[in-house]
Amino acid sequence: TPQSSTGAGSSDSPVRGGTLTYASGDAEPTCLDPHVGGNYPQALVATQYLEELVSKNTKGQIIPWLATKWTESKDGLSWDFTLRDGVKFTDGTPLDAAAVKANVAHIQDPATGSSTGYLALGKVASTEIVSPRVIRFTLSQPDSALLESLTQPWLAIESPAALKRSKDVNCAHPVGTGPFIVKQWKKQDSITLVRNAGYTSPPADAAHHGPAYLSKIVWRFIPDSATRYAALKAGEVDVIDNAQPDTIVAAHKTKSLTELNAPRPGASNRIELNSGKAPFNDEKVREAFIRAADVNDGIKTLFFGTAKRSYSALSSVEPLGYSEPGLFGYEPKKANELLDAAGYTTRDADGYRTKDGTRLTVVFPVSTNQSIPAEQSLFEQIQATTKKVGFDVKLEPMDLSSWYAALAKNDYDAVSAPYTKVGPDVLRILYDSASITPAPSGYFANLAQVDIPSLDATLEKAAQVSDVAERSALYETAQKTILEGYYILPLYDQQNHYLLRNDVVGLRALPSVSTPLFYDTWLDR
Amino acid sequence: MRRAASAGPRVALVVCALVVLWLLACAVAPGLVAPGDPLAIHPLQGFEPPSLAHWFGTDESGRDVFTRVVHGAGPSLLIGVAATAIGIVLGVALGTLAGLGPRWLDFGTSRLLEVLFAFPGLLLALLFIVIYGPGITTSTVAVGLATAPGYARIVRSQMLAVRGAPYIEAEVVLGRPPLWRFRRSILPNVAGTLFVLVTLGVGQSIVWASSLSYLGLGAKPPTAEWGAMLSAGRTYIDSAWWLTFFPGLVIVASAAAATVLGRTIQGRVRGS
Amino acid sequence: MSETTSHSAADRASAAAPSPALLTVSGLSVRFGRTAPPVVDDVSFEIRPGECLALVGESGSGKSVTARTLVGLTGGDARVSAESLVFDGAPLLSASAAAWRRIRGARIGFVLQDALVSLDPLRTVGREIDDALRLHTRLGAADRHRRVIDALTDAGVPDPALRAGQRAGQLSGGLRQRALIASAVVLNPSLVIADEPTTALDVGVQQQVLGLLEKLRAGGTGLLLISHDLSLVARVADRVAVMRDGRIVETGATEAVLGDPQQEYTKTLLAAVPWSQARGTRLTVEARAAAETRAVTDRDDAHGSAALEITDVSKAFRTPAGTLQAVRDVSLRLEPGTTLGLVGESGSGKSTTARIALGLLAPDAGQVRLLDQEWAPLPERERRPRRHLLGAVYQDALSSFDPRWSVGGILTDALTGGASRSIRRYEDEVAALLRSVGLNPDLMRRRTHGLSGGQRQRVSIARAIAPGPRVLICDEPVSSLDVSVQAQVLDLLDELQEQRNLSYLFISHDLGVIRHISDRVAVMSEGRIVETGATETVFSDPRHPYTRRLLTAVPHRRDLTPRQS
Amino acid sequence: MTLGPGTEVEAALESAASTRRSGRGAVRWLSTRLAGLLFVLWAAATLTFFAIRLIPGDPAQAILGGPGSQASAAALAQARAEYGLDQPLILQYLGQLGRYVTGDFGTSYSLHESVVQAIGQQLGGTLVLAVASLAVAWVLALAVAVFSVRAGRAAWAVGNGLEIVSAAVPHFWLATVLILLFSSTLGWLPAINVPGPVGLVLPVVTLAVPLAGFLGQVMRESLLNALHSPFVLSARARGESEVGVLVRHALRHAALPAISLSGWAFGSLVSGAVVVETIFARPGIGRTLLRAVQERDVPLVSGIVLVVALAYCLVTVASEVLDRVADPRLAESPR
Ligand SMILES: Nc1ncnc2c1ncn2[C@@H]1O[C@H](COP(=O)(O)OP(=O)(O)OP(=O)(O)O)[C@@H](O)[C@H]1O
Ligand SMILES: Nc1ncnc2c1ncn2[C@@H]1O[C@H](COP(=O)(O)OP(=O)(O)OP(=O)(O)O)[C@@H](O)[C@H]1O
Ligand SMILES: [Mg+2]
Ligand SMILES: [Mg+2]
Repeated sequence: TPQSSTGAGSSDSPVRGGTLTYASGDAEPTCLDPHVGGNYPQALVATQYLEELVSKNTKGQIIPWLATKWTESKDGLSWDFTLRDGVKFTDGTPLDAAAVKANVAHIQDPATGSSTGYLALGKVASTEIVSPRVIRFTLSQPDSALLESLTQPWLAIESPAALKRSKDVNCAHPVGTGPFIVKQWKKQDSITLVRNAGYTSPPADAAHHGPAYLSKIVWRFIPDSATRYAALKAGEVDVIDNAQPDTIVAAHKTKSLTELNAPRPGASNRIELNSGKAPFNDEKVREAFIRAADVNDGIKTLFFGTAKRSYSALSSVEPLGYSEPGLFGYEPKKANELLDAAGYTTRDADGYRTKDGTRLTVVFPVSTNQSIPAEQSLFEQIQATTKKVGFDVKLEPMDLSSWYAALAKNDYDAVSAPYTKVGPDVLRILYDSASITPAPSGYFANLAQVDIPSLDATLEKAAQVSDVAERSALYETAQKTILEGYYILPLYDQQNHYLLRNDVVGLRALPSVSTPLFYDTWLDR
Repeated sequence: MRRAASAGPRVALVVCALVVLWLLACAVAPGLVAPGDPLAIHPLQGFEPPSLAHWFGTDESGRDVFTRVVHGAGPSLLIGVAATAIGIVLGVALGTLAGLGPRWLDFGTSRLLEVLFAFPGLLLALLFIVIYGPGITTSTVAVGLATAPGYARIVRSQMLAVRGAPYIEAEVVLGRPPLWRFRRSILPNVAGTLFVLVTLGVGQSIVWASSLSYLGLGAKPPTAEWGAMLSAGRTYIDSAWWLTFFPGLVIVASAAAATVLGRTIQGRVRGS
Repeated sequence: MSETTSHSAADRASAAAPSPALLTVSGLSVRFGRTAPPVVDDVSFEIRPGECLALVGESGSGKSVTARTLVGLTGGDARVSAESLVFDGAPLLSASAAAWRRIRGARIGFVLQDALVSLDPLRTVGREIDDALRLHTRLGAADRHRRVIDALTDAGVPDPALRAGQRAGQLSGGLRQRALIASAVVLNPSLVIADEPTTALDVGVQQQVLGLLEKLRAGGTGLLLISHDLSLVARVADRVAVMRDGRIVETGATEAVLGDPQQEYTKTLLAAVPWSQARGTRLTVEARAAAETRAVTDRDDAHGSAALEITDVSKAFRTPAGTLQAVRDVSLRLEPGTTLGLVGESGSGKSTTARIALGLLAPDAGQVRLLDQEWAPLPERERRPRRHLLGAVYQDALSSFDPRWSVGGILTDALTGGASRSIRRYEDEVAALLRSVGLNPDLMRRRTHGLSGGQRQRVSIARAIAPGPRVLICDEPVSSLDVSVQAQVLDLLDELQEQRNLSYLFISHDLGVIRHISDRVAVMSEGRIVETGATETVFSDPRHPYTRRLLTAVPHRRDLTPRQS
Repeated sequence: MTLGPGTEVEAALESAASTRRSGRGAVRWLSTRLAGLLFVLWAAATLTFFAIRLIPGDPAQAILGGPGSQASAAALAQARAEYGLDQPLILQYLGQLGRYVTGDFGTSYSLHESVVQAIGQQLGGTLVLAVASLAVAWVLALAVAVFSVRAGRAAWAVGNGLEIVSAAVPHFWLATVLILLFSSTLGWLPAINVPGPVGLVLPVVTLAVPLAGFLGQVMRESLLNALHSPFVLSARARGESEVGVLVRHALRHAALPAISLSGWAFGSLVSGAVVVETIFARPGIGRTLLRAVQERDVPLVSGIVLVVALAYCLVTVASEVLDRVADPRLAESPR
């Protein structure tokens, strides 16, 4: 997969200046500070003006960014990060250990309302200023995922002075060390980012030094995919995200457009089967559902070859991902046998199986904000194919709030929920039995409601060991448990396709969470 | 009142009547018009352009668009009819209260209607759907609710007009009691207008409901409902125009045909 | 007004004789649509400068179409053909649109039939009149304004500067009619076509408008006057053309045609004018042949119980402009088997009185007794059992019928007291009822909107008499009808009164009709009864000044007799 | 989104007619209108307040960053206390009314800024869109009406058909077709909001065409009536040309009912704006409203409802004033 665009026929020397227009199909963030909440739309835009302590290269290695050096203590409970010298936030505040400490405190402060960042720092007990340039993280338990977590935009380092402002002000104008500065946020329209002229801190794998080439980025929100693509074709915008499969194929045939495919890390896109209640508390029924769902042909047609079938709980960009295609073959005969065995032996007038008079119903809430149309169509196809063996799948499209509410009320049997996090530790968030208990707000991550003590232990252990071989063995065991228990039906990687005009040169997606970074980008006009 | 060439040439009327008949046939016996299964998927035959085998092409799941359009007539028209019915029933209830009740009731009801009018219809529908969750039933009720104030206004004014009409006064002179007048004269005369409103309203309700579907608030999959088909097909507008074109065409055609018929009937009613 | 009457017939004759024709029409035919029969059929006439030709005939005979054709505005899909159509020496048949526009307004002035709606309600009268000047002259704004004021002054509009700035809606009917005429004659056209310039006007206003036309003619303008009001024609026209079904059936000098009509149709028209006929005579020729002249008993001194008695009734309406006392202390007594005529100008409270008598309006004070029993104010519930004793006939018959009901349904309903509307069971009764009002029983299955005005009013009368009432209240029952149809309906009412011993409270603003049908008359003005008495007494010796004014304003009976030279 | 040519249009005409009927003096008229306006605002606030309580979902959660956040029980309780959500409903209601009176519309949960500020940013875009659409719809409707009335039977049928079809077109479908045609294929016009008037073209056309269909049907009928009325005949008899008849007489009459409909048209444009702003990625209160409802942003929804109701009332009053200017009969006749 090409992770960066080269630009056809580009001249060698980058052009300085120019305005690039980016059109995002993701929801407009409610806060530009990714500490608050912490979702992918925030990460997308924050990548342009905030930076992390470390980053990841395309080989999967952790590389320096704001921290030039880091050391882990023997027991794995203490980490020292040495900060880059001479870096200033765009409000003039210097980057030092105190600033990092303030950021960790900010993320861990309940008043901030951090969700993703808060979870990632779950094992950080305290921070300590060793010297102005060295900060020490003290952990409650060893955390093999710490470095990977720290590559994520949700743990970006912001100006401590700026964090002291009110939440609303900080949400509108977060201050970081990045190559661009948030200049103006016109709600429901666009965010204007301007070049940070004093920029000095590119990640280790950047292509150049000094300030960014672009003088301005207009970050627009265009929710309608057809409009977004039309605007790109017409040259009104230069880059779009969330490109629909058919337009990606069309773009391949269009000279002026290029694709940047950057699958998101963390979990794959999968359907989780709620094992916490009937009918999916019975493993036979789960397997029957999975065996009855014919998805390969659908993916081929619906995604026009832009998505590859996944047989893993993890994204294909995760080196520790484990695939088991044999478990997910389309075998309706076997599904029928399994259902017979599970006691769903009769069929009602509509052809659905019943047991003790109750229909084999699968309630499937679909978030229209999170599932792209092709995916919703795939669900419809699953609905159609599983119907043949007698499942009554009730697809219920709804807005995000209602969707969360339905999950919180345990009002679902199947659901598809994306989760992006760098590293296999995402499995612990998604399948640890502790994640079944909802937070007071109703939120919980273990939607399959997997409750296996041995799995909990394996994941916990994997998160602590730093030995590479042992770690990968543990994660393989864990994934096997999940896949063989038929808790999930993996579909494909979390799609993350960008389309750009040919004159946009040097755009790459950061290997951490696949957000595009416009630092090296210039316009060949 | 002079209406020159009235509703245009008769040809248009005949065409509209044919469209309506065809739609009714689709709604009542879709299996006869298009024998296929509207839900049968053929994943590998998706996105096929219109051909002899698939008149309107196939959709993303390889379902035959023509079959779906035909089978979609039932739910779509039902939404239109049911929403209009809800709107009309509410409208008649409110309008009758206001038009025939005592003055204070008229005053109160009229003010209420004024307030409802100040709410954009879509907002009423949105609130209702958010409260009760999306789906065919809720979006139908929502459209009905949103249209009710309009109907109520018309019913009220019709009631007032008929109540004050000279022929009602003539019935008083002949010694007919109030209930008799309401049953024999007022209601039947208002009903004529209502009938016209229904024809006009059905078409517009379909358009309304389809807009709700576009916002993701309409029918649930895999129901073959026009608005839902349209909004699903819109995504592929760049590569598969037929997914958008044909459902859009039937929506416009049915709404327009209903309007023409309604106007014709209205012309008859007024002309007499 | 003195000016108006000063013209003698001799003046007119001398003006008319030598000059060549201003307008010559010969063989004019108009039809609408390809196949329809002609609406105007082979019509020929001519008009000389200063001459007035009157075109008379019943409604729908083609008078207005003829007039519109003369200014090239027949309209729609009309097909016009003529042997010749010459105005002021120039043929009009082949005139281009631009040529027509140069003639219209400048050389032919056209005063439309519906004066009340012939001025743009959104523009000031001054601008409407100004249009003609703007289109046909090169005068500056100030000059044109002066001409507008002059025109209004000439038309007898008081306070012209003020009126010029007002819109039609702010003017009374008479002022509007005069403003309309002013807009048609502001450029001193040599021919003026006036289509029913006085219908819908109060008698007083009528007089003023006629004066204006007279004045024009005195200035040498040719005048085509269209009217179905024969007494008006008799006073104004030099020559008369009688039209029927699009053809001119009789034409000649006014004296000759009206004084000694040659054609049956003209005779019928003349006979139908109620003024000229005594109480008790039938107005239609056929009816007159059938019935003997009814003996007019002296009903003045009838005694005993009254059919309807209204005592000291008052009624006020609250309007945004304040309280309006519509009826003040009105007392009326209707003797059984007689007709009480209630007359008065528009807005004087006649209809309000009738509605109180019908129990549709509660009086503020006073009471009504029906056949010597209490009637109003009473709760409607108590009145309902005796409702069949009192019937009503309205001016606008059509709107008094439920539009969905057939004639038979309406009458069955009335016959059965609302119990049934199915014609089948009561077919014979309904047929008899229809025959009794002179209608063909075949009409039973027809809808009311398909009937002619006269037929509608007969159905309305049939409905009123169906429950067997003793008293009928007739509010302007003939006002919207043609003279000849009006005559038939009046005859019918007379006949029914005779057969069924009905008592009528008969409301009209037409003194001729009132005089013809009433035994006694009550004159109403500004909500009061100002005079009451036996018909002939009131008409020959009016006591109250208002009654006198009312009577002097109307054209006189003698107008219909041939003029002496 | 718009509703039936025979239903809402007629209802709107009817309501205009009822205000016409009560033709009174200017001062009294204005004061009744203002009292009515206050009533409508109060009722709209009340209705919204209670309707929003029916929406499932915890407002405290919406305050704390929406349902995806992992707010603690303490934080939820604190948010409830802070926003007064723990008080009895009636007190909350009265408190809110009180704050409205002082011009305090609260803070949006989802936008983290004051509702007044949020609406202030969005209102302009929607107003420009609505006003431009109304104007274009007017011109289109008038053009089609004049064309179809003047140019004979066939033109009549064409005009009639155009109007009926355009009134039956869903906004989002029209928008899609326009984007496909003029933006994707021809590349003439931008599909998204760009600075300057070109960015307005497609959204305005999308909103204006269906509206023009409705207005056109009404205008054509009144134009026809005006052209067949006696005063036009008498204008012709005065030598007025056909153009003169149109310009000086008929058009004004044709415009009257359409003016009366402006209030209704505005309401339907706001509904349409929800869809159009989403498709064309324009900032505006339509799109904000959709989002606010979906995110259970109570203060923002209430604020928008009030502003829209106020705007609707003002447009209605303005259209009545305009009506009185165009038709001076209304101002004076003590009928
Ligand atoms: N534009 C038209 N199209 C078709 N028929 C018409 C048209 N104008 C008039 N007519 C018909 O022509 C006939 C003559 O009408 P016209 O108006 O000339 O009668 P009139 O003698 O003026 O009657 P009135 O005394 O009632 O004014 C009527 O039958 C009428 O229906
Ligand atoms: N319901 C009402 N409300 C207010 N004013 C009314 C009402 N009915 C009648 N009037 C007024 O009362 C007065 C008398 O009206 P009425 O209808 O009795 O007159 P009329 O003599 O029958 O006149 P016309 O000859 O025009 O029929 C008029 O000024 C009228 O405007
Ligand atoms: Mg006439
Ligand atoms: Mg009257």
